Amino acid sequence: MPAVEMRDIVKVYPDGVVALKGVNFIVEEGEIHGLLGENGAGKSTLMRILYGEIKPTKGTIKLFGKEVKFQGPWDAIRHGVGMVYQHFTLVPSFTVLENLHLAMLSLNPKITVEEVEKLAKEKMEYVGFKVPLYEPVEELPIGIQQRVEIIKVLMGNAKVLILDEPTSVLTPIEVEELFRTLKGLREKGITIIFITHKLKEVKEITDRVTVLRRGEVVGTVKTDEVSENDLAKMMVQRDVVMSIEKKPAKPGKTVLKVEDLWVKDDRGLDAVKGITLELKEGEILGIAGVQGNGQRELAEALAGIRASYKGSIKLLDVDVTGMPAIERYKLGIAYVPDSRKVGLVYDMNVTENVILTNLWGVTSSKRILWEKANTIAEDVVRRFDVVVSSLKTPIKHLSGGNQQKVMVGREIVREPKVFIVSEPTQGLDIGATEFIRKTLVELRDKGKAILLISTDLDEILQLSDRIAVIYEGKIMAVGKREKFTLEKLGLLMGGVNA
Amino acid sequence: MPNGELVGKAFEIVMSLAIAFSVGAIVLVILGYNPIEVYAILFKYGYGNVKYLMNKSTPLIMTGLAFAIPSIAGVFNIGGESQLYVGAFTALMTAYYTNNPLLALIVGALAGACLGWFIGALRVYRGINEVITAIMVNWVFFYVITYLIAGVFYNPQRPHESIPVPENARIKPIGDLSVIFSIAVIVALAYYYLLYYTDLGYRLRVSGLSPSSARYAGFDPSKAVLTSMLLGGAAAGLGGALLVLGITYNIDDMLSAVYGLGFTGIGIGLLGRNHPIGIIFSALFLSGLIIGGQWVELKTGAPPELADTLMGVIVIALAIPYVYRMIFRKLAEGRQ
Amino acid sequence: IQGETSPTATPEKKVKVAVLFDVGGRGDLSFNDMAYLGAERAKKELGVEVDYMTPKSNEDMVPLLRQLSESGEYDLLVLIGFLWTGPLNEVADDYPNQKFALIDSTTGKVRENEVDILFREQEVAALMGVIASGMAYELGGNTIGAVAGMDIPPLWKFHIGYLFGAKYFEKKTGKPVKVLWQYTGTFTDTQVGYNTAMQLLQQDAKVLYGLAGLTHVGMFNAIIDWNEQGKGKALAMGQDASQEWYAPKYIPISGAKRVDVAVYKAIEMVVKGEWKGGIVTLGLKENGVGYWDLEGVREFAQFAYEAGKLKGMTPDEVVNIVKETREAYIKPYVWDIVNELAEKIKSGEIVFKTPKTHEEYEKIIEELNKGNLDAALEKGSVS
Amino acid sequence: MIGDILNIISNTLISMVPLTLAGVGEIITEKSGVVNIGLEGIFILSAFTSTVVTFYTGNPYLGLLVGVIVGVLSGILHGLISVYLKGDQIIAGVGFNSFAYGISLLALVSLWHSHGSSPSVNKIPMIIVGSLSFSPLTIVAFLVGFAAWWWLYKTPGGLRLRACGEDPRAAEAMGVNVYRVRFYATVVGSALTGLGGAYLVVGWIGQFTKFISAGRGFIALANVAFSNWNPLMAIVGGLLFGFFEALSIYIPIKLQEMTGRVFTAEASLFRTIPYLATLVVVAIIMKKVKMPRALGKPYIKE
Ligand SMILES: Nc1ncnc2c1ncn2[C@@H]1O[C@H](COP(=O)(O)OP(=O)(O)OP(=O)(O)O)[C@@H](O)[C@H]1O
Ligand SMILES: Nc1ncnc2c1ncn2[C@@H]1O[C@H](COP(=O)(O)OP(=O)(O)OP(=O)(O)O)[C@@H](O)[C@H]1O
Ligand SMILES: [Mg+2]
Ligand SMILES: [Mg+2]
Repeated sequence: MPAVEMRDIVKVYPDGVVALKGVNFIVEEGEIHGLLGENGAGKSTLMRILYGEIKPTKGTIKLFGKEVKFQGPWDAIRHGVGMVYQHFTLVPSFTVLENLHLAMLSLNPKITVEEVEKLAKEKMEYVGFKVPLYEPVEELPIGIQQRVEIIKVLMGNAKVLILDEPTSVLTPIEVEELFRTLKGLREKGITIIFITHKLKEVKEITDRVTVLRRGEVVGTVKTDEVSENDLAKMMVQRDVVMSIEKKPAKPGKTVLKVEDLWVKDDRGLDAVKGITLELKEGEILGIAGVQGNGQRELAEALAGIRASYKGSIKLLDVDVTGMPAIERYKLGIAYVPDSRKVGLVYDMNVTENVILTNLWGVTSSKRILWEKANTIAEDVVRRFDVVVSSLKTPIKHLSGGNQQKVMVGREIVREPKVFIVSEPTQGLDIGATEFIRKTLVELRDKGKAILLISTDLDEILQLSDRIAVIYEGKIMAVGKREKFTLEKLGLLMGGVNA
Repeated sequence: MPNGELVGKAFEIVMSLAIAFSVGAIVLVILGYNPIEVYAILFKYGYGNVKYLMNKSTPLIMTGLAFAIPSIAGVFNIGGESQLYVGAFTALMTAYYTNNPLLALIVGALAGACLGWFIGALRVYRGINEVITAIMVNWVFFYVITYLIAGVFYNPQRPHESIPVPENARIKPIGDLSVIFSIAVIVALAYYYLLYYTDLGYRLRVSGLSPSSARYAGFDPSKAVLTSMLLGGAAAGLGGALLVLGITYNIDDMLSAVYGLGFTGIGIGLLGRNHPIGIIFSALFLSGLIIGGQWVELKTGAPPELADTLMGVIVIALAIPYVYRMIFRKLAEGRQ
Repeated sequence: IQGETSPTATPEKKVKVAVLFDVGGRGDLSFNDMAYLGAERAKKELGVEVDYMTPKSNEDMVPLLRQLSESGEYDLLVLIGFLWTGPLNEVADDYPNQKFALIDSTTGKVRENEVDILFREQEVAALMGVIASGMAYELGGNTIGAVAGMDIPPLWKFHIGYLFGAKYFEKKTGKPVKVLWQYTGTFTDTQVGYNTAMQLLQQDAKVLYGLAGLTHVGMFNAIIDWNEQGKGKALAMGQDASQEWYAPKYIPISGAKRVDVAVYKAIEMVVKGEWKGGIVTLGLKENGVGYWDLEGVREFAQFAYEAGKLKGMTPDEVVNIVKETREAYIKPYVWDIVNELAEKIKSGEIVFKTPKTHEEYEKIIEELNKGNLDAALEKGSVS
Repeated sequence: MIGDILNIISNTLISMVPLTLAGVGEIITEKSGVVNIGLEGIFILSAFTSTVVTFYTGNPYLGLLVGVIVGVLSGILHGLISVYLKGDQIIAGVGFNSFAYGISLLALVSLWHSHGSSPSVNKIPMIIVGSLSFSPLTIVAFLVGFAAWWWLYKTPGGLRLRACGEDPRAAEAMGVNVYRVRFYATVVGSALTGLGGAYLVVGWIGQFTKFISAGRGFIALANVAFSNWNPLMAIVGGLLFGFFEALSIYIPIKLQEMTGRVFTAEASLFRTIPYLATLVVVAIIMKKVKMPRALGKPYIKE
């Protein structure tokens, strides 16, 4: 008897978008089942239906042979379905413990904080990582927030566990740990549905895979019986080149010079502690590190969104320390933040989001030239293959990956001289990932300087000409790409000076 | 697509109104009144005297904007009330002492803007929630202006009134055209343009929707708070100025000429969906109801509060466009 | 009773009147409610048709007046309250065929089509001042107070009269009286009236005069609490309508201001074809102001009774209680002073000043406080 | 002098009740993410209905109960509109204020042929300690403030409720029925406001008048912001405003009593004291604002 049996699922969103067109999705008990598909294929939608968050327009769901109709997630949780979202669903201002408590209440309304605390500690022991229980979630790095999510779901004793792109923000070591945990759970008979864009991971961990395409199932296959290339083909119906052709870099003059920079985080603690960096024309400098080691603060200080209290930043021979962000953008800096919540205005439409960081580019004497803005937006949508029905669609109605494309794409089309980009391929499908990476290399070849901040070491190793490793607000090491291996990076990121 | 959207919007509005008036009719029947008679009077008199209607809606358009503009930038301005008071008062003083209506309008708008800015500034620089400030400031100015009119700037001929706007500083209609209404409409259009066609408006909107995105884009959300309160306050202040220069020509010492216009503005702003063009229509709509309500009392003998009740019901029924949209969608689906 | 048989079989069209209230509308226990009473009486006794209207705001007054005048539908427009002064002044000349009656204010202009009816509130307030002073002494104190609404011209006149009355009492009896006059800044906030009264009572005021519409309803309730919580003994006085029935044990007397009579008179002039434009002032002599006698008290208690407001009491019981309290607290010597003063006023021996400006008003109050009673008088002298 | 002080304190304790009850109620509502600016309307409607019931039964406690019930009904209406029908919460509140005023007055007219005030009704006796007097409801207001604080911050139910106001999507994903919680929070908040409205009559004035709430609903709204959404501070807010209001009345009377100087037009200036003082106090004590993040936004799932 299958654990999950979703039949003929159709989903039409209120704005008329048909996200699922009669999907059949069957997961056997005790397997890890991969769910693959391009951005906007309908993966999240399908899982949100299974989790009871939204209702299907048509179709039936059976759980362990019994038909269910969930009234809401609480209903699903009681039936043993747990979910870790692509965008985390934790209450930001609550502490971790409060969040865990909140989640546990839907299972056991009588549970006390002490019990939750005990249980949480047990589970942390069990999965082998720790999260700080007494800090507000919003003050934690995304990677840690994700761990909270996983602990949370595990504490709920879910029989079916859904993970929507869980690895996109984890380091390889963390991913390994996660996989160990998942395998352990499988042993205990827990059924796991795993969404990812990384074929390597699919191969590594799943037993079977279902591939979705434009709201329809392309097929369900045993993982052992297919190669990564087969999967890629099923997804995008063409061959995908997995490695990028990259000519050696021809670095030019220094365009960004950071000296002894000190920056505080939101809590007022030092997050960047005396960083010195140089970035040259025509090179990609990768910054590797575990989330929360000062990358965000560094990037924001460079972009001018966050004040540095010591040190200097020089851009193209101009001292920009203390210069407002918008002035820096005008000088040719561009910045892609690691959070879509920051980079995008969810309630604005595509065009309005595209001009967010390029306002002066579409205004003439304070007037917004909407024609021009639309042209640029169209350009972004076309070049980056954004799946969207109209430029007037609110960005919140786009799938995660398509939002990401808009956020990165709008900066790329500006052809910035200095491009600070954080997690550029977060949540993108392989085709889009490949395209964005290729574009970054092209920019480099045009002589632009790129500062690539990523927790994805493959990405760092694949794209960077030079690499700097950041740990607790300091640069642990910096050097040519060739000097680093995956293992060495992993150690350095953990603070071990090998 | 845009065509369908437009049809949808229009349908939504028509539907909202139809349902609102139906609910109102039910309430009227329950209360023992003949809805057809009441509505006939309401519409005939409420919307029949165009000049009156235009004048009546003039200050309401302005206080509607006073709520809407800050609201778009994420500020809840219930201080339109006092911003209108100071606008009316300072415009009156200016007109009295200079005989210059244009200057009076400017001064009134500036005074309102200053007060709006003050509320915004307390929030930005002192972290004081604008709701407290606005409510407190409303009452403070109510009493201060009461004092100034009753005790200082009263009209010696008619001591319950303030000194009047001099004859040559009054803004009179040109033929059948209400000049003050035209000014209000022009201001609303200007605000519309500002919000949707200029970079300032864009910044305000981004700041209101997502302050962190605004910061990322290099806009200062605090500035948006201040600017929007400045713009909103200016609108309310100008509304007060237009009221005294174009309609009442003085303020009575109980402030009955100005009292309540700011609060009504909140409803107007929201019914107009915080959109300047929408606000023009919602102000006309509500003004008609208010005017007509007075005649319902005269013609049917119903207590004047019947109009308040009816208006309340209609406004509540207009609060739920989502439902009508859903019904519209269901109907559209059904037809397919 | 005489009006029961209205002019029957009159072939000509019924006289039609519109009564336009003040912005606050009915329910003020004061001139709006009194105007309604007068108009309703006219309806019954003179057989006229009356419609009512409450303007929403000051800005509605001019357009409404114009529209009503233009329609020619009404033989008379009765405007209640001083807020109509300016608007009427603005439109009256444009509609010479429309008759207007302005109650409780004047445009200061004599017009063919306009009657302004005013009251000499000082006269009633002076009597109330004497009575309050007398009652305060019966209650073992020498302080009287007033819970007043906003600082507006009609209240200036009450203030002058009340203070005059207290000082007059002082002069006649040699007993000092202290007056605490408090503007609450509102005619509507009942709780402020309650709190204000409590504070005045705490300052030893024994009798409070309510001059603030719904605000002084709160004052009545404070008086009740003050007595019933054993904090002391104190009494209240109402104004305009007879308000004794609210709490007959604690409200022995109310001042009258017969807006109803004024409205009735204006309508009567039209019905009887005796219309004459001009300014009319009603005082004690014309029965336009005064204090409510027991008949009046009974009449209003009857209204309350019919509306179901007099729970467990009959109008007669109300009258009896009021009668008893009056006898207990208003001693004959006080009535003597009241009657003597009333006589002087009625005979025209003394005439009160009506201040034209705020300064003049303050000046009069200042002089009165110094004991200079003549400062309040236009004509005559009491020294 | 000591009598004066006790009198001011009595005034304060009596005036604080509706501000605190409605303030705490609104805090509960807002903590769940719903704004109800119809407090003024609830005040009027519950004040009126409790007057009617108390008048006919003679039992002010029953009047109080009816006030609460009317609060609950108003809350159900507002909850339906703002939670389930995803309406605009502010418009609904503005409309409700107008409706509640109108309907109460219409009923007043048809019941007692009066446009302004009802007859007097029995009141809940005040508690008198020496020359200090306050209402039993004063104690209730304190208790409600404490209880609400304890419930919001120390119980699972409170945790759920706050989650709905902070991040409804996350709350929903963690198994909270956001609609239901918001709905109940609105109902409970309105019920407390209803209690405050009934108090205006059966606990304080003993009579319904046309403008019985006289803007107190808005002051209660300000109290919510003043308290920084903390029920304990809402008690303080109520006391503070009540105190300054009493003081603003006391000062001119006392000055007049001592010096004989009458305040005429300047009386208005004294009336600004409570408002100015509140602002000043807020400016001094204000810390970081802890407004619920999802406040006022309808939660639409898809
Ligand atoms: N709330 C919504 N309203 C309207 N359309 C939506 C909404 N959410 C998603 N969609 C649309 O539904 C389709 C499927 O989206 P979904 O989020 O399920 O994709 P996905 O497979 O998870 O993509 P990704 O890999 O980018 O996360 C997309 O076209 C998207 O634009
Ligand atoms: N966590 C929840 N939040 C909201 N509603 C729920 C929740 N769990 C269940 N429900 C719904 O409420 C109905 C009543 O169940 P129950 O009384 O257990 O609710 P509850 O949420 O546990 O109550 P409480 O909030 O008082 O703890 C259930 O049938 C279910 O549909
Ligand atoms: Mg997705
Ligand atoms: Mg339960």
